[in-house]
Amino acid sequence: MTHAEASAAPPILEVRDIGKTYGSILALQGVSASVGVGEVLCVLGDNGAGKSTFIKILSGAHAHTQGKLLAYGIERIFGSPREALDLGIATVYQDLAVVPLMPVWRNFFLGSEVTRGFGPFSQLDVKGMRRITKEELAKMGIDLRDVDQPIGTLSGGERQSVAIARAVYFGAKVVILDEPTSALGVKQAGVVLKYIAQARDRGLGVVFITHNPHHAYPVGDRFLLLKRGTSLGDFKKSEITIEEMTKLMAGGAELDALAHELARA
Amino acid sequence: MTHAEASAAPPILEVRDIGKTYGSILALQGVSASVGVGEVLCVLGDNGAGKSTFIKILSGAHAHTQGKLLAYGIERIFGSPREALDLGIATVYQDLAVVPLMPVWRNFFLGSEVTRGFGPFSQLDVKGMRRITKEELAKMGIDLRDVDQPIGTLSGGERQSVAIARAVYFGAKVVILDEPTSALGVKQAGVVLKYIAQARDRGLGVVFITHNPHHAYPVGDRFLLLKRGTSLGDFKKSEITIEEMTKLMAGGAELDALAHELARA
Amino acid sequence: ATTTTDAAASGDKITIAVVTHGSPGDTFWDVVKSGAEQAGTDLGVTVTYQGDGDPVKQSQLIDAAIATNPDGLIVSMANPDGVQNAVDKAVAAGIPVITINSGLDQSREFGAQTHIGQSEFIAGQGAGEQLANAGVSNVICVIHEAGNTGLEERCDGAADTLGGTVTNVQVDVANVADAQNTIKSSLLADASIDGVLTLNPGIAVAASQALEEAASTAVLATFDVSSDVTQLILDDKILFAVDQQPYSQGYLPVTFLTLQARNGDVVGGGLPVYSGPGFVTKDNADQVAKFAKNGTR
Amino acid sequence: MTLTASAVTDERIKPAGLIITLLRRPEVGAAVAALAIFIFFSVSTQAFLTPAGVATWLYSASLFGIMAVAVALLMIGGEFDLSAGAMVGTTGLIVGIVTTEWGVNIWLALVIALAIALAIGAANAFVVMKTGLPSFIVTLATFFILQGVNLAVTKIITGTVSIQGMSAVPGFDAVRVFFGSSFSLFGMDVKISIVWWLAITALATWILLRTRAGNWIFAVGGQITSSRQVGVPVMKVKMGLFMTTAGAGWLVGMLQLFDVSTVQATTGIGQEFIYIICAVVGGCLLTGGYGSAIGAALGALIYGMTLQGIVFAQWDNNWLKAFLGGMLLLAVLVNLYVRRQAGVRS
Amino acid sequence: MTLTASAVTDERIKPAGLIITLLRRPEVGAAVAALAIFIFFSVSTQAFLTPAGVATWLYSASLFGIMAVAVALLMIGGEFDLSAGAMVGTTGLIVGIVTTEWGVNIWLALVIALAIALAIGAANAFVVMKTGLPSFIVTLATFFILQGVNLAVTKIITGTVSIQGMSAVPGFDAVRVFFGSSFSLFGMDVKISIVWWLAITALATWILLRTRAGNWIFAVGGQITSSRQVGVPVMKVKMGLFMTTAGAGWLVGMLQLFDVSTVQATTGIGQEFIYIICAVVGGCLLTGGYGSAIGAALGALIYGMTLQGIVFAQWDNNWLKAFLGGMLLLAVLVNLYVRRQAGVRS
Ligand SMILES: Nc1ncnc2c1ncn2[C@@H]1O[C@H](COP(=O)(O)OP(=O)(O)OP(=O)(O)O)[C@@H](O)[C@H]1O
Ligand SMILES: Nc1ncnc2c1ncn2[C@@H]1O[C@H](COP(=O)(O)OP(=O)(O)OP(=O)(O)O)[C@@H](O)[C@H]1O
Ligand SMILES: [Mg+2]
Ligand SMILES: [Mg+2]
Repeated sequence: MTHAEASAAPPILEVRDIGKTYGSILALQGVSASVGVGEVLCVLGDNGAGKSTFIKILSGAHAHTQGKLLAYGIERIFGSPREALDLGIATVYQDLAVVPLMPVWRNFFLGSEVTRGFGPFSQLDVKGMRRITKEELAKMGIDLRDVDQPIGTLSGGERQSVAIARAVYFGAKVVILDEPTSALGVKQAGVVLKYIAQARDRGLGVVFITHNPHHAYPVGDRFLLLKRGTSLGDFKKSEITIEEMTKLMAGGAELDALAHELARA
Repeated sequence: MTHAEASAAPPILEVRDIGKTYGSILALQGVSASVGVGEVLCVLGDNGAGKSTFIKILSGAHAHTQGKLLAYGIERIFGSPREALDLGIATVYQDLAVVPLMPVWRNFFLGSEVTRGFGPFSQLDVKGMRRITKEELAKMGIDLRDVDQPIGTLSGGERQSVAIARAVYFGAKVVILDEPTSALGVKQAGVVLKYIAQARDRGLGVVFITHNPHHAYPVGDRFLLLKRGTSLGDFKKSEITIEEMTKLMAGGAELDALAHELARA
Repeated sequence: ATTTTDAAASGDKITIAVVTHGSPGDTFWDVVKSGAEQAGTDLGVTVTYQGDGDPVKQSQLIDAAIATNPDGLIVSMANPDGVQNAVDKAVAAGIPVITINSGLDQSREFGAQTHIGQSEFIAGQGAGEQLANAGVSNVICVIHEAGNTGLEERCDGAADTLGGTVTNVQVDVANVADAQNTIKSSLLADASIDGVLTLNPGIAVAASQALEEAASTAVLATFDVSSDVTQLILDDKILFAVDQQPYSQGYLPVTFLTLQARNGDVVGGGLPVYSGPGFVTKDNADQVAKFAKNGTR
Repeated sequence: MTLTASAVTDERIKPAGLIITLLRRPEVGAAVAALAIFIFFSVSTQAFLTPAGVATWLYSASLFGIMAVAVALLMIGGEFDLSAGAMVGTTGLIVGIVTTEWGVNIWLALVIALAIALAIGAANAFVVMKTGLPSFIVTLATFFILQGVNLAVTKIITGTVSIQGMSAVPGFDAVRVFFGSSFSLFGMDVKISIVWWLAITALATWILLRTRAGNWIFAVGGQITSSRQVGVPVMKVKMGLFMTTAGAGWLVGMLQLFDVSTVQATTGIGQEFIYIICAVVGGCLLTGGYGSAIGAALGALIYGMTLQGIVFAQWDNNWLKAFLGGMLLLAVLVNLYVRRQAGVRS
Repeated sequence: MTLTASAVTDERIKPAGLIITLLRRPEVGAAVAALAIFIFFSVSTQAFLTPAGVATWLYSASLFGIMAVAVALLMIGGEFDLSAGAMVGTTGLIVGIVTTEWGVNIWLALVIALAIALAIGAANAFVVMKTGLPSFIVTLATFFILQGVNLAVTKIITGTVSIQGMSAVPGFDAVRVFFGSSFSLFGMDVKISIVWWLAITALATWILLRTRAGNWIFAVGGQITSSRQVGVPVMKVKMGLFMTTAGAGWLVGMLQLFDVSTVQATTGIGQEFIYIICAVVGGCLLTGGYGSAIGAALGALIYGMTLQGIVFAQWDNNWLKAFLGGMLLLAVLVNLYVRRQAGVRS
């Protein structure tokens, strides 16, 4: 489980013994992990295990309160998500980070607007941004009525798709995805998995959180297991099978019993 | 697909040709379905197909703009969720319907508080409500630190669990669940499925929305398939297999291709 | 710059516009308004009344009045610079202007026919003298609207003639009960205070209670009258009330301008008409009381 | 392992002492700020801590405090009432006019004024709920309307802009026992309004924390859609809150009227913001869903102490507002600091 | 099937005409309300539609409008500035005092006043962002402080509460060309401030709808956490907004000063709410994230027309506020009705 075996180049992102407290609440303690070039790190764990907290540290949304965070081998404390974004880290947050009253296309490009013209006269390339938004969503199997609809009026899954499409479109070095498929239909979820595989193949690092072992196992290279805010270990794919992983995630035998219970009494 | 075969007693909830528009947006059109005693109706469909809209009509959160809604055979237009609640219809909304700043236990009992004492002197049974909240969540496999934590500070899955536990605890006749398992871990999702089966066995009607055919198929009795706001049909379990259902939900062949794509290039 | 207009030709449809710097609800300006309106009723002319303490807004109100082309304009000039343009415009449009209350010094210069009333400063000086006569030397002057020019001038005038110290105290006329607290606090904070000068009858009533609660023997005087104030004067709770006779500041200019419109009379001969100050003391409080009750004093 | 035990021994919580737990209440920051201002003026002025001095600032605080508590409930419930200040004037004027001008029985006059106040409160609630317009703008309109009506109607009926001769009305002294009297305590001349203030704060606190209505108030202010979805009678709650504020306006109107025995047409105008300030200084969120009645009462205490303290300190009066502003900023900063220390991030 | 075509032919959208689409802009309700009020006063009064009349209400509206547009931007960005009104007085007083009392060059005085205004705006932003306190309360404190400072400093330096002799200052007439002049158009005496108002409204609209900064303003007002998460420089945006409001305060201060050539210590106090009212009547949400500059300008137009229209109509001035309140309520109701018809539910 040491990282010595990794190549000489440092991983894109690495955390050592990282932790975070919210007031008196210890949400995360002593977690170490890393994600390198062309690698998919899956973060697994029960509800409330600290996965989103972990991701918020990586993406600069929350500063960590213990341990170290290294980007390209250099220690950093992100003061804001902007700093992480500038390092090429794009994130899909569990709460999606959208502005409900704004049109879909404005949300898509928010913070990375495309402009035309120079200096004080530069103005938004509205047409171009509308078109790209529509196209990128269509690629995910979402056929929007109108990219000018406020994003708050989209369905849960449509909203999630916008957030994912945005991160994938702007992701430069690392893409971090917090339960990206939770509200998605079977088809859309499949597209997201495909995206993850593509990003990996293009040499991006991916951090992927999910509750679905069937989603995690096919694309993951390393598996970080969290429980009650602490790490149960960081496994390579070769070190674990999908069955073991599912057991670790769910507490084993219970699952088997379930199938029987569900049948009509 | 007619309901003539149902027993003489009218279904608990029934909709006929129901529809809903938001301004100029047609979210749902001409959908008919019903849920009877001890029956689980699964609503399936793509993102943006209109599932949440359908549920909001059943639960009184939005009034329908076309068609008829019948409760116990009597036509109704719900003016508010209170009216639906009074008929014993408890709902888990996709956006969970919680008040972020309020403690967990207050959210759990919101609108159905337990009081002691008489008339103007009746006051909340704080201790009792705290205890029940803790217990009900523990039953779902969620071990909360503190039921006094504002619910907004819980993790996504913990929040969802509170909403489900609440609906199950108060559900009298029908329980409506809009993607209840989306943010849940493997164990917690299993518990929810068990709850659904139990509710069904106790004679409650259940309306269950999910994107996961493996969740839907084991517990469902009828399957309503929506696409782009219209109904593709209302199937009995005997009329459809899980494979057919998955295909209908996802667009068929694509899924098979996916497994290959996900493997390393 | 006295011009006789041919407004008389318009017969009985005479309109006279009054634009003051008093805000609605101000006790003093309310009586001016009553006076102007009563004159209008008595003389059968239309009187419109507007007021705003901000010179920009007052100018706008004057502009609006000019736009309705009245037969006469009555303006109070607390801040003469501020309304100069607007008054100039009226004069240029041939509308006869009379200034009231404040702005005596600029009245002629701006082309007004006459000035009626008396500046707040002079009234304040009168109050200061009376207080000095009563042997008072350390006075708090209660300003019930922060930064109000007229009120500040009253206090300045009193300070000018008192020969002792005058300290301004700010209260809020919208909360008379709390004004009472503040006056009481002032008395408690400085036991040497031997005089209280209020600038509003309601505040005067509150002040009399504050004196009582603080067990202070300070002398109380006020500007403007009300029936409660006259009662308190009779009860020896208030020494005197300065009465600038605001009613006549409203009534007289309307009368003058009506005469001018109907008869071409230009009254005043370019000299100001003084409307006060009168003092209401125990001697004459009785007579004043019934007028105060009608809202005409 | 019992459930309660588990809550205490959970390894995922840093042990926090009773003090920290206490410090998490929304009103504690305000309490510390109040204490600081109390000490400051006690030390720096002579008269502040004398019985007469204490009675003065307590009285001042009580008049703001009663309204601040009601406004705080309303704000927790997610609404504003900018007509609250003018309502004080309206109720006072109604009682004044109907008794002095029309000779109506004074007790009846009280009831009439209360009924009208409640009706206006209900009208506010009705318009806000039916149209979905922000209460800020609806009650602002009400405020303007009341302000105009107060002035114009008073003028029409009495010929002046204030009520005269109130103390000569039959029954005035009897009513005064409830609204304008005072009693001796520790050498202080305690006004009855202080008792009202304490009673209302206690009642409001109980309602907020221990009754179903209180739960609903937090809920409608925190997330109105969610509240509606779980069956909270939103309309009733808001209606109740607006009527409570209007009722408090009536009470303060009576307390002022029977204290100074006069009321002017401009009474209460501009006071509405002071109530909101007190509530916010006391820890209420402007966005609703969070706050406390005790906090609002403490906010009023801070305001009252500062207002009178500045007078006791005999600072140049022209600076009054500047001092007030500075104190206000200090109070909210202290509040914030205390709450940060307690690990609350609002 | 091209993508645009699909958007038009989607079977899940009811066909909506161009008119309905237009009607969805936030400012349309305000435009209809403005038109209604315009027609009402044009018909019911003589002077309203005369050139002199039009010039009066346009001027009145322009002074409110410039601030209302700036305040609207700030509100869309999720903040309030209650010190905006007092800032008008502060800047005017600064220029007045340093020129008349200390003989400073008038152009330099303008720059000094602007610099101080921007510094105060930046300070507001800094405190709001660093402490996380609501801007409502921070700028309220600033408002109080400015109010006190305006009064006390003016009093100390000039001995009175207003600036006199401004028009005798060298260079006054040159500056007046920019801030206090007027020109003839269609027989109206159009004040220069109307030109400023139109220019600022156009500029603000362009910024909001067509620039990156505008996108960010909507975003920080709509959901600050999300904006931060996607990398919007929240601090910079809010800083810019507060400084813009302060700068607009300076502009209006100058427009007033060079129009009437005097300024009082109380100038601007109480106006801050009028700006907010104009913005809300023009369709801005109090909660931020939604609104328009044109709407705010229309809100100011409604307010200016009403204020002067009431004068033209010669209604009793005691009722002024009541009429204003009624008109305000009517305007927002019309606004609401129009937007409901257009299928927008805000
Ligand atoms: N308030 C609203 N205003 C306008 N359009 C809306 C509104 N709510 C939903 N819609 C639209 O109606 C359609 C159906 O939405 P709905 O939320 O019912 O979908 P869903 O089937 O629940 O999707 P998901 O699986 O993603 O949750 C969506 O395309 C959405 O854009
Ligand atoms: N802002 C906060 N304040 C206090 N506690 C918090 C806050 N955010 C999270 N927590 C707590 O920290 C713990 C970890 O939360 P986190 O959101 O990281 O869980 P998660 O693993 O993402 O869970 P899920 O799978 O349900 O999304 C939870 O128990 C939660 O209650
Ligand atoms: Mg999470
Ligand atoms: Mg949905």
